[in-house]
Amino acid sequence: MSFLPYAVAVWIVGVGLYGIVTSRDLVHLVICLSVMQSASYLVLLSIGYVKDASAPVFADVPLGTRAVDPVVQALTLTDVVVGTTVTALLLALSVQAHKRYGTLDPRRLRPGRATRRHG
Amino acid sequence: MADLAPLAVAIPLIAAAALVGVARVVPRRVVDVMALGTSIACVVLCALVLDDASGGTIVHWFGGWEPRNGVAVGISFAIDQVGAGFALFVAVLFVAAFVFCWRYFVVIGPVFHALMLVFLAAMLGFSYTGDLFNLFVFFELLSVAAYALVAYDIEEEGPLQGALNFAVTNTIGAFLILTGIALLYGRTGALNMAQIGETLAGEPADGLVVVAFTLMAVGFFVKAAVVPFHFWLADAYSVAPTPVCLLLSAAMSELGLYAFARVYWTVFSGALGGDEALEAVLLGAGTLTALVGAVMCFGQRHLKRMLAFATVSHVGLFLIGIALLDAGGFAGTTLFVVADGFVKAALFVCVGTVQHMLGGVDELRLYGRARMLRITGPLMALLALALASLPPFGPWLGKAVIDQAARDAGAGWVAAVFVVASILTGAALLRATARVFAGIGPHDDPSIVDAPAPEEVDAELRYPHRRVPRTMTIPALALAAAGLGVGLVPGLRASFEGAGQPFVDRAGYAATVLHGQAARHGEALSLAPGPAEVLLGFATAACACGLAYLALAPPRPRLHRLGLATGRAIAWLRPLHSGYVGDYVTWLVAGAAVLGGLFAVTLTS
Amino acid sequence: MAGACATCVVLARDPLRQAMVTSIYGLVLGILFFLFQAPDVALSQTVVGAVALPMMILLALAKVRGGEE
Amino acid sequence: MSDRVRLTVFGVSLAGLLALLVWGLAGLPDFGDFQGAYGQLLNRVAVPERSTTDVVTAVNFDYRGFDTLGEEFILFAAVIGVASILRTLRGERIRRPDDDAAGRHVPETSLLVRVTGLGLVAPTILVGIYIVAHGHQTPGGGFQGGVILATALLLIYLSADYMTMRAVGPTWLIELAEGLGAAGFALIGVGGLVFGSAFFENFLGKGTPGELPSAGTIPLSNTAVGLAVTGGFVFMLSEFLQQALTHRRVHHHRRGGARRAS
Repeated sequence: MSFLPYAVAVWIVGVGLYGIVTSRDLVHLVICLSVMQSASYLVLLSIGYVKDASAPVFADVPLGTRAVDPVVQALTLTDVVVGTTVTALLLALSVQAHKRYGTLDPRRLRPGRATRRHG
Repeated sequence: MADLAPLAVAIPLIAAAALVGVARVVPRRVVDVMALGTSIACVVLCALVLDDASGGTIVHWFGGWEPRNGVAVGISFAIDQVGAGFALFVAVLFVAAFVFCWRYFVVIGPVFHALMLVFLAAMLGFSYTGDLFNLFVFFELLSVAAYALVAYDIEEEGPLQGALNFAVTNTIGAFLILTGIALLYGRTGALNMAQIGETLAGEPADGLVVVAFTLMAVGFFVKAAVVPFHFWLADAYSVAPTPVCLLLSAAMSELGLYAFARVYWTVFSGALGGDEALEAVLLGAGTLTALVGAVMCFGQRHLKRMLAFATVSHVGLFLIGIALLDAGGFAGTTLFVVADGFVKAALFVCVGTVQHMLGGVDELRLYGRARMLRITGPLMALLALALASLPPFGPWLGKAVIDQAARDAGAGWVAAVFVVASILTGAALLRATARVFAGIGPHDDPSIVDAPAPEEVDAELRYPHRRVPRTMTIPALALAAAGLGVGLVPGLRASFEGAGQPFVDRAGYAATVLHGQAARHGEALSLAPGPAEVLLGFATAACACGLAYLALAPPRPRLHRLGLATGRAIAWLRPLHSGYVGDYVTWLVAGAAVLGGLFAVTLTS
Repeated sequence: MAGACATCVVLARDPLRQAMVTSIYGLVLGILFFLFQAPDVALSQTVVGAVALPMMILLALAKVRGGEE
Repeated sequence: MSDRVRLTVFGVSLAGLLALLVWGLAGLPDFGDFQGAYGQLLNRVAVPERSTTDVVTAVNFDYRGFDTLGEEFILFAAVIGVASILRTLRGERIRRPDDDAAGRHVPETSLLVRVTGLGLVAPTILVGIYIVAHGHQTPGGGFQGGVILATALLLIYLSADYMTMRAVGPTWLIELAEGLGAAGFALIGVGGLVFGSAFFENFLGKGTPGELPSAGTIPLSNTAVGLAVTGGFVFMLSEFLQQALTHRRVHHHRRGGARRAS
């Protein structure tokens, strides 16, 4: 049980990278990138997990009970925001690239060779 | 006094937010003035912080959270001389960039200035921070601002595609860095660089430390564009608007290496130690980058792409300087980075002026049309010579110091790499300058293999200008003077050498950050370049002129075959820069695996 | 479970279907984070990953699909 | 290089990279028992010191507030990046979104959708505000609440149509909210410097844990971040919506007369 979350994270990294390299469609490529980002959330959170401990919110639970590590969650929160905003920026780029190149296949996006879509 | 540093980061951020808030109501000139004013304020702040840091590393704990019995609670800024110096260097570049884009853009919204200010703040924070995760946050902020700035000119095809490649590769790099940080946090339970360094210094380097080091090294190398990861740089830097190019090539790539050096010395030097095997691997990567960059640079006709590959080649040289893993080498590298950064920035300004006046950046197409630019031409020639390490100037001094440090560390052959890289890059630029400004040399050139630069039909550049606007020549001259002058001012070299020592000393850094006592440093080692270096400098510059002359000389049969030979030599390299992001990612993963393997073998044996 | 879901996201070639699968994947991740005793992160992942992101993907696709009339 | 070569190179190097990752991850203490001093210290110390019950928000906004400032400006930079990338191109004109464009027969949004949509708008806004305000007590906070508020505005689009959404959230208001929120958060940081001794010092009174007005500047930062995030996400979503609906590519010279069907 102890290595499963890390194994899953490593698998997701592999799948994400495979998706990026073989992707035919820019939007698909961006989504695979965000999938790979999510692997980093998994790694971060599984590092901070403490067995049978409560969440680090002490509204109802008395102070000092065993709690999961809060710093890791703060890092993951920041990482979620960063991952999402970069994905949004890349989506905007791909929409504009589609308008300019007429195609979303990264293979045919070559500098100086814009295929203007005719009619 | 230590409170100025966070202010230097916060002010541009607030200014950027304010700019966007009042975007609708404010005329363009006010936006320009505000942006320029903020960047000048930052220069002043950084200068104050620098002379405060020269006393010793300043530590500023955010939120007043002092470390409790050795455990760092809050985030800290740990500013030593090198960090503060770098921040000042970046701030000065920004002022030049803002002056340049005063007239460069005709129609422009406040968005550009806001992005530039965020970019400035990210770079300052990046060079100050002493906390690992904070380094990652600024790394990401730096990258997001850079993606948007590179893709600013959406009318053309290039910027969109360049920004996409840039964004995808750098996001993967950032992912690797974050995984490295997660590993370190898992092992040491700390995020502050000094504290991790302390806990790691004890036990020997096991699997986790090596892998964390590899991941972070690969992430920073992607940003700095070391060879297997450098493909995105040419696409991105050749299409970005000139004021952005100026910042990207003079500061952003160097920041990647600066971060690598800081992370290595503060976190890993305890555990990994400066053993020869690690040095060999880094030296190899640096040499490979320098040579590939230089060769590709010679085969370009698109001026900005040529400068982009010159940047790659010089990143290789910086990496060699750092790879010597000692204070002397590092002091030489900082001097070389600052001098070379100014020279490259000035070169980009010249190319920007040419683009602004003539609407194109293709060397063969611009043949002889730039004769009327009386100032930019000779200036560009002088800068190209300085790049080819003409003695009295800054870049030469930096190289000389690194050569000397390399000789002490027993890696004498490093000087040869420097010579070859400077010759090739210098010759390429001299050839381009001669052809564009003076119109000498044949119309076609066998050794140029790259595709012609797309003819830029651009809204801002359509109507011709009679004379070069002053706001373009001033930054060019100022940056050139700064770059060339760095070598001449004697006092400056001593201060750079003084800076090398504390940066490299991990124990002293940790003591200052965690426990607050000032660390004492040995005497600043003096690396005055001897007469041999001066000779070497002149020889390199002469060879560069020779090679440029060869490229421009009227095609005699023997010469022509030589040209064709070089053309073919470069030809096998060119298809690798295909522009398809799938290739780049494959190379990135391949490079990461190879580097990982090498580190694993060398560090644990 | 999360691993399997990630694989389907990558394998879904047609972007429209992929947007749907991403939304499910975001939800699965959100629930997984609850198991990890991380309510804050779970809430933000669910809200962002399952709602905002697919929304943007769909809009981007609408623009791209709409363009090819 | 050709596909075949690229795939094999990629396969081999991916295997190498993943092996490297596994080897690194193996070095970690195994899954359950994490004894990071930093985290445990915070768990014990945060509640009495910052009188907040949600330690994660305390870490996020106070102990490591500078990270959140960076994160906030990452969102800010991305939003204006999207705005600068998606601004109208030369060859395009913005026209009223004609949902029933020639090709697309959009059925009139049925009454049921319209009623439920409008019905849901009010509670979503309430939930959003609740989460932002109670960031330091219960899980959640500025960011999550902000996104929920952003989706509230989208509900308006679903139930009514694009133009009313535009009326409810005009661009300049959104931009102002975005700029204000981000600048506000940075100003709180600077305020910390002015009053307290260091940047992001928590200078307000702390109050008792559990009540609303407690934990000093954290609620303030929460609201600033909530404002910025709402502005940011609404702006981004409306940019994408604008792209999808109103931007029509007007092919003038290239298409030779056959103007796009309006």
